[in-house]
Amino acid sequence: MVDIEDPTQPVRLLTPEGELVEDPRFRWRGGDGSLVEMLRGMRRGRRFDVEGAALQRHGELGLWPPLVGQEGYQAGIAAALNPADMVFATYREQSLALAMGVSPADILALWRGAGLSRWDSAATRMAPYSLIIGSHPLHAVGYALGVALGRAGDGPAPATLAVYGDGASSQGDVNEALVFAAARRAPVVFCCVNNGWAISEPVTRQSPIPLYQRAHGFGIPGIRVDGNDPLACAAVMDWALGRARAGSPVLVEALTYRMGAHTTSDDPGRYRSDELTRQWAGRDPIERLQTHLLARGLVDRPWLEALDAELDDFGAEVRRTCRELVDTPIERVFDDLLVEPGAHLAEQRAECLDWLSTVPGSTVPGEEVGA
Amino acid sequence: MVDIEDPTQPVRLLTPEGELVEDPRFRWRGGDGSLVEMLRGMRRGRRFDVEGAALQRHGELGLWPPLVGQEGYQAGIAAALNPADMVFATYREQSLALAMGVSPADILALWRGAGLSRWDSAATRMAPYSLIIGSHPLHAVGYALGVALGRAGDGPAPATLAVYGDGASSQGDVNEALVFAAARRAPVVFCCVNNGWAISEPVTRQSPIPLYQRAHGFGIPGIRVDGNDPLACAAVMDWALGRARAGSPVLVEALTYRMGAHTTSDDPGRYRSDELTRQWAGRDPIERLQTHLLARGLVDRPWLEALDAELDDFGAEVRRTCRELVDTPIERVFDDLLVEPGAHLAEQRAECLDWLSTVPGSTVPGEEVGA
Amino acid sequence: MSGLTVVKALNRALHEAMAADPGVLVLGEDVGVLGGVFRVTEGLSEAFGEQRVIDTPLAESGIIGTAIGLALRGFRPVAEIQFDGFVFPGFDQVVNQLARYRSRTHGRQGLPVVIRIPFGGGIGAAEHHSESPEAYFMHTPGLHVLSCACPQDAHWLLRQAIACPDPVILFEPKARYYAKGEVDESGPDLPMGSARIVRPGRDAALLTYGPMVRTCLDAAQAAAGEGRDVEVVDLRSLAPLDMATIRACAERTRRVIVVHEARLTLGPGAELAARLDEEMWGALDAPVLRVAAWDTHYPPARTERAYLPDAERVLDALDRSFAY
Amino acid sequence: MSGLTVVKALNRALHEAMAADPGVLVLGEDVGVLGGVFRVTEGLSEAFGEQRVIDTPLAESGIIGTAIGLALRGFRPVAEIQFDGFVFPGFDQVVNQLARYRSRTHGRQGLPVVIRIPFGGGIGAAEHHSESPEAYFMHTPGLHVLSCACPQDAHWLLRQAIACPDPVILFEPKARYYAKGEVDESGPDLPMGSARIVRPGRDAALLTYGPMVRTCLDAAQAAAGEGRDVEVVDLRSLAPLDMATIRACAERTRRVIVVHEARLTLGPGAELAARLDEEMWGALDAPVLRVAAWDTHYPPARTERAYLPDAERVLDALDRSFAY
Ligand SMILES: Cc1ncc(C[n+]2csc(CCOP(=O)(O)OP(=O)(O)O)c2C)c(N)n1
Ligand SMILES: Cc1ncc(C[n+]2csc(CCOP(=O)(O)OP(=O)(O)O)c2C)c(N)n1
Ligand SMILES: [Mg+2]
Ligand SMILES: [Mg+2]
Repeated sequence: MVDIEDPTQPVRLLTPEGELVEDPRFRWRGGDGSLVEMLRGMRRGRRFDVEGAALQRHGELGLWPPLVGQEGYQAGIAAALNPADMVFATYREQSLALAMGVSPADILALWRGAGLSRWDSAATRMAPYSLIIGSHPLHAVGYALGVALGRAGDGPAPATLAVYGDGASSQGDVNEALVFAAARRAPVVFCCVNNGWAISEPVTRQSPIPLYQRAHGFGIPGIRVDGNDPLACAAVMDWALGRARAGSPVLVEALTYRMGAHTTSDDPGRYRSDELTRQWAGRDPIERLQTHLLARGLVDRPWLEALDAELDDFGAEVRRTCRELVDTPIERVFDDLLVEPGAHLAEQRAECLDWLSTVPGSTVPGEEVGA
Repeated sequence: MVDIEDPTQPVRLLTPEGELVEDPRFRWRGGDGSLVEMLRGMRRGRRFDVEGAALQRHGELGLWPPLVGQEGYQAGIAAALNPADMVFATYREQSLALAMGVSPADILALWRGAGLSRWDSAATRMAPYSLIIGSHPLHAVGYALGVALGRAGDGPAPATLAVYGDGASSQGDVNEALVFAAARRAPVVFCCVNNGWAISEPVTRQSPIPLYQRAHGFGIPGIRVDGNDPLACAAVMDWALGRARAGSPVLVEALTYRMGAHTTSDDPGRYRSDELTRQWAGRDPIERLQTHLLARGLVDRPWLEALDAELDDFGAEVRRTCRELVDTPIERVFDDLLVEPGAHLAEQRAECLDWLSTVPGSTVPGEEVGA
Repeated sequence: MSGLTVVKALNRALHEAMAADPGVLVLGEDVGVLGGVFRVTEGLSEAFGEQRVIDTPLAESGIIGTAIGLALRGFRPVAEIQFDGFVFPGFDQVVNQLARYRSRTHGRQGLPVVIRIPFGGGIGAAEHHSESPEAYFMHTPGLHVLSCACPQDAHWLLRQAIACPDPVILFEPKARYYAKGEVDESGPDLPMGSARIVRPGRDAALLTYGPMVRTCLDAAQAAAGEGRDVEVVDLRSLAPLDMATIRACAERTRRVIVVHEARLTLGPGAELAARLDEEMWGALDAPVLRVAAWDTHYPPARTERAYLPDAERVLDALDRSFAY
Repeated sequence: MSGLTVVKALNRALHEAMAADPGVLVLGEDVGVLGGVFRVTEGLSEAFGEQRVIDTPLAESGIIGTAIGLALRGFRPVAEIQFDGFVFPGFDQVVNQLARYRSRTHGRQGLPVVIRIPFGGGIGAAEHHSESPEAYFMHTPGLHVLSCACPQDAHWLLRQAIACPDPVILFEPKARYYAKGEVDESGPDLPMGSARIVRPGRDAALLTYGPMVRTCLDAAQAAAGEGRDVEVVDLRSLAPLDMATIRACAERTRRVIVVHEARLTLGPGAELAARLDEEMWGALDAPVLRVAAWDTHYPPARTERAYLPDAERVLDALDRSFAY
């Protein structure tokens, strides 16, 4: 029997050069069509990232967290998910969020400061973002425990996925999530995205050993996958989600690299050499799949040109969407707080609107968005 | 080379029947005299426990956390410590605390509600108790990092020991302590005392796998020792503390059993069978060392009788000490708060004493104790 | 039901709520077979099974964090924090997650989570077991904060809390856990946590909640002997405050004293004093006075009587109020 | 030193303290090579080495918990919490450990730990990056709570905080981080965190701290145009409060308004109102008014101007005060 947790090599099915390789543990079972879909998803994610960064530079967004280089595992996850599966991820899984149907508008609104997590998480299966690093895997475990309790009771039990970073792995909450998942066998997959950095700190500041091994100490299998290989990620995630649906938690460490800055406020030149980044550039997830698909004739130049055109349209749409975003009117901080906020808050709400109406040039309560 | 983390058997050097056994990894290196000292320490600890429980029944203490059955690892730790080592332990390491020179008075005062952690932790090397489960291992790691920074700079670097329970192992803080220790190679030993229970919850509610393995996920060696075997505990602790002094963290799981109630407020009959407790009674740490020492002629009946008499005196002394405890005067809550509490607290202090002076039968500020 | 203790009233409320709605779950440390260290969850595990009465690992952040996840999946979790002081390891999940979820999702996703916290002192307990942390929660938007003082309210408030679509922190007074009283299971037909005039009076009002309701009643009784007719109001809801009842009471009595075991500085009395100072300017005969625990840590148990407000201190405050 | 920003003044204070005492350490996320996300710790790693400027794992409880241990070993750690909202994962270590250690050990063991927290809004940031959590700490005994509003105080208060034998929480106003001013490195010869009359005035007083000092100065200036001479007091210390200065100011001006970005309910203004109501009964011409953030969560950044108190709201409160 093959040891699924063999630490020597991350699972890889597609080399950086775009060649298929065998892995004794995993095989790609999807059809060629889904390979093409993965490429499209990654390209769309990257284009969204390019637009987001540009919008931030032009002052349209307050902040943007680049995802460039991290499209691979996100495409793999998207390919492996069932429609009823539920995902709790981070601010850097924008490509995954798009794939799950979160609208660019809702994501842009968040980074623009025009809203918070406006999207419908029940419909998209993508939970709101928690910017307190490491706090959401516990929600995922609770959700998964709820799934296991089977209250919904319709259809096959969905899996729950918690995606978090290498830095987040140090938080007490993330480790408690592993404790709870292990102790009660929650149908959950932990996906630790090791992109090498938590802002300026290399992953070695968090752990002296590979992070997939963290799971072992909790009695949960852990496995490492090449996070820039969308095929391997899809195959491993497919296995992991299946295992979770059958009632066992599992951890997947996706080994990738944050090619850009932590956010648009960050200057990586202060703390890391370009050398490492250059090395990782040779392992780009999009390049490798594109090369592979071209070599196999599954896509060709005209197809890519059509995709470019499609993405140009998408980019234009993203920019237009951003310009048209309406700020959340201030009264929503009152209206969205509690179903029954009480009289004192009602008075404050009135006072607030009264004040604003007297301040020249103040935010006039805008149109309702997102709810 | 022997695998020091061999999971198949906890390290054991002395069987429950009092016979020495070989362990491929560890040997007992102490002299016969220290064996006798360990027996005395354990007997003293147990006697203290008996007295404490009785004092609680008689209303002299508010609460008492029984340690019976857990004297073994505590004696082993005491035997292995160097004078400059620092210990952060729990409310159930009373036997260890005594061995380190914490006075019975100070421990009794805490459970009586006559004081908090009154003892001099710098002199005894026993940190104050934190009753927030799992919060103190981080202090131990910080202390150890301080040791490593070598500010004291005199003599060989001491080791730091963090003792906590199987229940505590689930707390985020304990896991963060492992993260910090591993990431910065703190000279610290984690000793997880697995006594089978966290109040009513069996250890299986915390973890599906043995707790020494928790360490592995953080890149720290973990090892399991028979916690009721004082020799094995001493040998393993000696190794672990030495390793820590040399700059590497390590975790020791001491497998033992809480023979009594969680505290005197608890009724274990509600949640566990006597059967398991009876099994563990056959593995008593005191019995086995006493049998062994008798067999080898290192102690004899008259010696034991003399010890009984000594312990009777000790018991009488404990009872007397308890009766003579003076409550902490209320003004200490003001005086011990901050070096410079400010005028408002000074006013409250005056108001408080003023109020008390008018209340008939109120606590008259007592005599100063413990500081 | 007649002659139930607060503990039994809470227990009964849980039994009823779990029987009525299969989505109601109980989770916490030792809440299962043991029935909780105070036996509030006694018998639930037998009645509803280990699936719905969950003995969790020892980790408060985990308890609250997974309760959030369970609520997202459609359940109504009732989490127990074993003692007041132990809520702090889970504080981030309360402040940054539980309290924010509805706002963060633009009103889409509320979290019907109840956190039960036995609180307060006077029971001779060890460090961290006698705290009154309610002010930390009152300062946090997005939470309902309740406290019960008698079996009837214990039952009613817990049923209401479980029915509430938003998070509720219920503070249960340990010192009154074994006080007995009647329980009408239908509960009063009032908005959740409306304040209650426990003893009407004309000359001054004591605003209080939880364990200090008893203390204030004792003080009011003693004051009656001195010819002072003192009203006692059990706030029951600390967030939001039932300002209509409080204002009406202040208007009638013109002298207000707030009494609590929470510490003075930024304890609940600070907010009441600030609001009444402003809203009742010129309409009161004395400043709002506060009788509270000192601004220090809780003392060792044998000294707690010198720390906790008692009837004497309340009477003294009444004297001071009448001296204006 | 002339023309330093608040960031540079803090940085300088750290450089000086570390040079003066080898026991002073800095720890936190990204405080090393990066110099902190706000560059407050810039250059320290180069100057004092990685041993004394510690890039910690990403875990706030771990940062504060290990700082406690370092202090027990004789060091004076200065911990950075990257943004206000991130202090809550470490809140238990602050409330239940850091703040209690001296009391728990009967006065034997104080903890000279400084926790620096960039706080407040107005910088267009994402959720959890614009919080004003100071009230939570004011309600916690055993802590000094300070806030600086200008480069001079930033330097002085941080030096004093590091010298203090007890824990200090220093709130640094992000919105004022790049404000420039003179810094006299010897600092005023005053007890730590004495309040400061930033602008004297006779007709009314604005009590404030941190980012709102600037807002209040603007309001006072505007009020001067209307013939009102308004005093502005920077509290600087929130725990303990410098009541002598505050009382004297209230006595002189007879009208007091407290202004802060913390939320209204149980924000610092509640305590000031409650104390002044009692201590100055009959001596004020109007109730103490509060201008604070609403009792809601912080809004999305583009709406923050409608959430944060501004000079208009302060002026409106002045009008209301004068209307009494
Ligand atoms: C509790 C908390 N602490 C600190 C931060 C500031 N912060 C935001 S992202 C980040 C690094 C996260 O690293 P990682 O988990 O590896 O995710 P990545 O950014 O690499 O995707 C930090 C420290 C935060 N948001 N929350
Ligand atoms: C933060 C916190 N949560 C809960 C408790 C209540 N409590 C006290 S001891 C205990 C069980 C501890 O179990 P373990 O760590 O195994 O130690 P043991 O009692 O077995 O020695 C619990 C839940 C506490 N003191 N602190
Ligand atoms: Mg990362
Ligand atoms: Mg245990």
